[in-house]
Amino acid sequence: MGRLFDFMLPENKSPLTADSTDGLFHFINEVSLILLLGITIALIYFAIKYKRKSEDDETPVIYHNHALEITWSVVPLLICLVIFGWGYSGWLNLKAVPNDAYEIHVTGFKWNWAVNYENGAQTLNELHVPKGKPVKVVLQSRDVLHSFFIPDYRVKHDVVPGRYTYVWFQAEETGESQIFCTEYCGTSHSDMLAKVIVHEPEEFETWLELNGGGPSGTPVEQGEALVNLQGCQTCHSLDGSAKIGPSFKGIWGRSEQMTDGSTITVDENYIRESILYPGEKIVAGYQNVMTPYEGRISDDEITNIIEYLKTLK
Amino acid sequence: MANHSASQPAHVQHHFVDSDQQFDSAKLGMWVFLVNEILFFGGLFCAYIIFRVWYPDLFSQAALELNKVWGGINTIVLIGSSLTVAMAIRSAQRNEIKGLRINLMITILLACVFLVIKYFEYEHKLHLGIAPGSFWNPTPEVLAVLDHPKANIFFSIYYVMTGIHGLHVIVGIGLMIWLYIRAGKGHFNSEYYTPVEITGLYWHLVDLIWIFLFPLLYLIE
Amino acid sequence: MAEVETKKMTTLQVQRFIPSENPTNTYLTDEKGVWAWMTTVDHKKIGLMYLASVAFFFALAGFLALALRTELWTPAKTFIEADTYNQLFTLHGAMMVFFVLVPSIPAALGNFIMPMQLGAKDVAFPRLNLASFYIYVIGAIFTFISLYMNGFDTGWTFYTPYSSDANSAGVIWVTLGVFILGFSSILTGTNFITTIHKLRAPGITWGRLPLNVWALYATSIIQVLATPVLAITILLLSFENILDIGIFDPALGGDPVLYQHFFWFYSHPAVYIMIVPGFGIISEVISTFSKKTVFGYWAIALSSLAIAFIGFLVWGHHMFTSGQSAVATTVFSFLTFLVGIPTGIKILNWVATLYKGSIEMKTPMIYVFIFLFLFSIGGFTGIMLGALSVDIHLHDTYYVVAHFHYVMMGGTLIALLAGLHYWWPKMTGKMYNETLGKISAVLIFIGFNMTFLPQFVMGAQGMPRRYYNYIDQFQPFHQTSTIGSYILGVAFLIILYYLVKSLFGGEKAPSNPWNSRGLEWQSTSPPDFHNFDHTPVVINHPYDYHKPMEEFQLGIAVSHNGHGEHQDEAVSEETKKA
Amino acid sequence: MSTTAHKHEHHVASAFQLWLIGGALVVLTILTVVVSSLPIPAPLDIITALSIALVKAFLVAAFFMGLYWDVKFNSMLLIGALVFFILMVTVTLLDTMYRNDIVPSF
Repeated sequence: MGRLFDFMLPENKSPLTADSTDGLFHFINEVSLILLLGITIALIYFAIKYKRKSEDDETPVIYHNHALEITWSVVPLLICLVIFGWGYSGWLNLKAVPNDAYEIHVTGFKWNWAVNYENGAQTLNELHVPKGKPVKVVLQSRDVLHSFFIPDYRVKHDVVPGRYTYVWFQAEETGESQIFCTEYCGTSHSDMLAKVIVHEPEEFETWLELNGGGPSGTPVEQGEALVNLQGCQTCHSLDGSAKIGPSFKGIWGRSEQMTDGSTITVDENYIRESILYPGEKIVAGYQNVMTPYEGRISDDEITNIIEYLKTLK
Repeated sequence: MANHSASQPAHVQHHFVDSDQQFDSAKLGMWVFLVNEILFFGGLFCAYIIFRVWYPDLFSQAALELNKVWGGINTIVLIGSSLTVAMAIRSAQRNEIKGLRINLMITILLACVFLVIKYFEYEHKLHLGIAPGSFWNPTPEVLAVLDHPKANIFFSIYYVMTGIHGLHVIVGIGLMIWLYIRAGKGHFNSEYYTPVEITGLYWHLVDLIWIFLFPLLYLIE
Repeated sequence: MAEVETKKMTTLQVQRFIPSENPTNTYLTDEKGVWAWMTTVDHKKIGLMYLASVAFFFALAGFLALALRTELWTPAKTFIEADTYNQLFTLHGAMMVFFVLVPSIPAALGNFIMPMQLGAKDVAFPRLNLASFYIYVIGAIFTFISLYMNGFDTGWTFYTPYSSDANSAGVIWVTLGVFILGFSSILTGTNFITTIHKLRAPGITWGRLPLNVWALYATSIIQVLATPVLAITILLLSFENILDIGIFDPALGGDPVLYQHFFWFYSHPAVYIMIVPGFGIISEVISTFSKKTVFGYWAIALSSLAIAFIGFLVWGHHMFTSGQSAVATTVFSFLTFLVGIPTGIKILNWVATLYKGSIEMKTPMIYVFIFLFLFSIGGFTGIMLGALSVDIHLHDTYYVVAHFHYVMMGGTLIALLAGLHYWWPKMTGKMYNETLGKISAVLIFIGFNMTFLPQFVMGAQGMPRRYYNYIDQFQPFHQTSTIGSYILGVAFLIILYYLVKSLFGGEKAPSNPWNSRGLEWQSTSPPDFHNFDHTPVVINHPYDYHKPMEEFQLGIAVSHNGHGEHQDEAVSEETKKA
Repeated sequence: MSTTAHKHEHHVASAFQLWLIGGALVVLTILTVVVSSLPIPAPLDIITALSIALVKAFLVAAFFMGLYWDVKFNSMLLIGALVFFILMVTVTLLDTMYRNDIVPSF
């Protein structure tokens, strides 16, 4: 359309959710610009025109002017009411999910987004969606507040532990869009990024088929897939460098100094305990920040992870 | 330079015109402070109301754990202390310093009685494992009556509300002792008893808060 | 000093008092030595002690801001770690809000000027005033202890459950610090309300109250009503940390959104605690330097109260994306627009005041112009953020960061600078370098816009706030912003330089350098220990620039303790004379 | 308002009056405990308990705290505080009462 403030907004990739927002954004900006120019011009004009000539300048006594005052109270009020109504209707639209929306679950946790699809497919930090179809993203959090934000679609919602929240959108072109976490959640808040990947509908179906049904392969492969899905590398590096937590490289059989002074050799039971109840034993030099996995992971999955960790020499 | 006029009594500070202005200012200031106190407790009452609206069953069940007889006795103790404070102010106004001191002493004693009863209530509950938040670890007998997933939250609210109220009682006792000592030194008379008056206001507010805490926590079942 | 005989009178006779241009006995010479300053109950000295503390914390938090901006020069790590960055922005926010903005105008300038504008000798409770200063200091000490205890990285909002999680010794200390600090604010508010009610000089009716006093009155009301809720919220948060009471922690059955309600019930009105006193300063300065009656006295006075009241009912606009109910969201959005109206009215009234004035562009007036421009932008972008659908997109992005900097820095701090330059001669008895004053004002204007205008754009583009790393496309905006912040830093250093220099070698200030009609200017510069050596009597409106100066230099000689009893007679008699 | 024209006498409450108020408060306390044991249906029991508490609060504020004889502004402060408290509660309730959490469908 080419409006004055187009440069401020990212590309609109979900017109059904973004159009109303964009229209209002432009409207407020344009009205504000006119008013701001008016005020600024008046200020500068008065400053020049009524510059002090001498210390004895006489100034008129103007206490008020009802017509003027009523005008500048009522007109902004009316503009504000228009803005309120416009914003309200756009917001209702953001809340009203179309009935045929395709549902995807997203779980935020420090500092990743885990995505679950209806057929059991799972991804980490990648939200695959079909083009031209409304998508409802159901949000939940495993630890603290996060906020799920896709600028290209103008949607955002806080992700609240202990509750479900949602956003919806309908992407109209294939490609990628950025997902941000916008509620401060700790050390790597700014790395809690993800991508929406929009596929052609048929392509999406194929993708879903390929990834459905959970992980397969050898225990090591399954363990690796699980470590990737859970975003363990966000805090535990695979190359030996220290991040938020100790590195996985060479972890098996390693002797670790604990914060309470004791020394522990990493074995099956220590790994199991550290996954289920990470606060129990903390390696010296690190903080207790990991979310407990108790109730979120099965014994078989832990076994697979242990097998995988053994391979990280 | 402004100078003190000899006609003003010693207790009038230099920036006031006269005793009346000083008294009115002190009283107004105290009332403004009480507005603070009301909104301070208001936050707690707000939390109470919200959780109550969410979990009405919880509140009626949990109230059974609170002993309304002891709560009622404590209410009467506190009302009695409010009465003696009012009497203390009256004594000061009538220049009866002895009466002032006696009434203050009774107030202090009643406030102590309140705290002792409160202590035994807490003691009893903690013994049963009725503790706030994550310390919630009730005995089976308690669980038989009160089996609600949010019971710990009710007792968090209970302990915080009564605890902060208790803290106000302790502060009040301190103030009363201070007044008692000053009265003994002959600082107060019918012309000047501002500290007695405004401490009285504070004490009545502590009473007022309890007047609402008692039915809300103990009686609604 | 004026030579006056003290008489015993039943009806008061009013005399003219012309302040001495060479006062020998001022509040600065009255008590000397560090101990005398530390134990003083003089509202002027306490005001200056607040001013020094506020300046200290502003320098500290401003320095942190520069560190943050430097870190953001590159998308990844520039020179500090993520955890450090998170602690620094938290500290920057917490210090600027709790240690700078909240006490800046009321406790520093307000303490100094307000009793003088009322013709009072002091605030109603001088010892309480000193106590609130020390409570402020103790709160600050707690915050520094918290830094020693591993610090805190929760953001200044302390949102649960992040803030109530493990390893939070620093959070406990800082929340207790904020809790203590709250009492300083509460006591100042209590003191001011009582002072304004009870200590007005004869003739100062509510209709003749200077607009600065009206603004401080509205501010004090907000302080008294809102701060206790912050106190209880932050206390509950401390309990949450120490005792795990779980009211706000979903893991224990509580509700994190409830914390946000409690927090913003204070913290939104707190925005008005910060900005409304700034409005007062703008009204004073604009009428003095345009030598003209303020347009719409009552509109400005009452809109402060209206803002104070409606400001209590809009806190939920910080929570549009938090998961609060649709009903609440709708109501909050609607009320948010209502609070915009009185604010807009104020701006237009100030602009109208300039019309046909006699405008002198001295440094304070330049700051007023800067204020009007920047605060307007802050206001318009506030409307943008109040609009529901747009806020969903902009919430928690740099757009919000830019918005509140335009309001808090472009509004409150610029107003503070206007007031500081305006009253500097009165407070210190010295004139600052006008040229340097103008240069730094222009530098601030340039630096400020350069810092924060790009943030509007990148915020709308999607850049979230509180980000240590960012995606590459935002780098040009961040770099422009960083350069702007350096310009701001330089400008503040210049201000510091010439203000300090004026203390030691500055030209001596006349008692009323701006020819203001304000009561505070009818004293010597710097003022007497008791502000006036007489009891001022007021028969005119504080902005009656069409009346001769003689009518503003009236007073009665000291009778009993300073104030006349029969204000009505005094006024009517003088009116007859005039 | 800034200064009072006459030196006014502070009100001195009569001892009888104070005892009467104290007695009434004790009676109301006993009453509210007794009433709470009666089988009154759900909303009514809260209303009764709170009404009694309000009457007690009124007695304390008006007579013990002397608002009945005091300048009206002090009463205004008390009422103002309550108004803001009620606003705080009702507006917060607008959120907490009308949240409806969606339930995931798979």
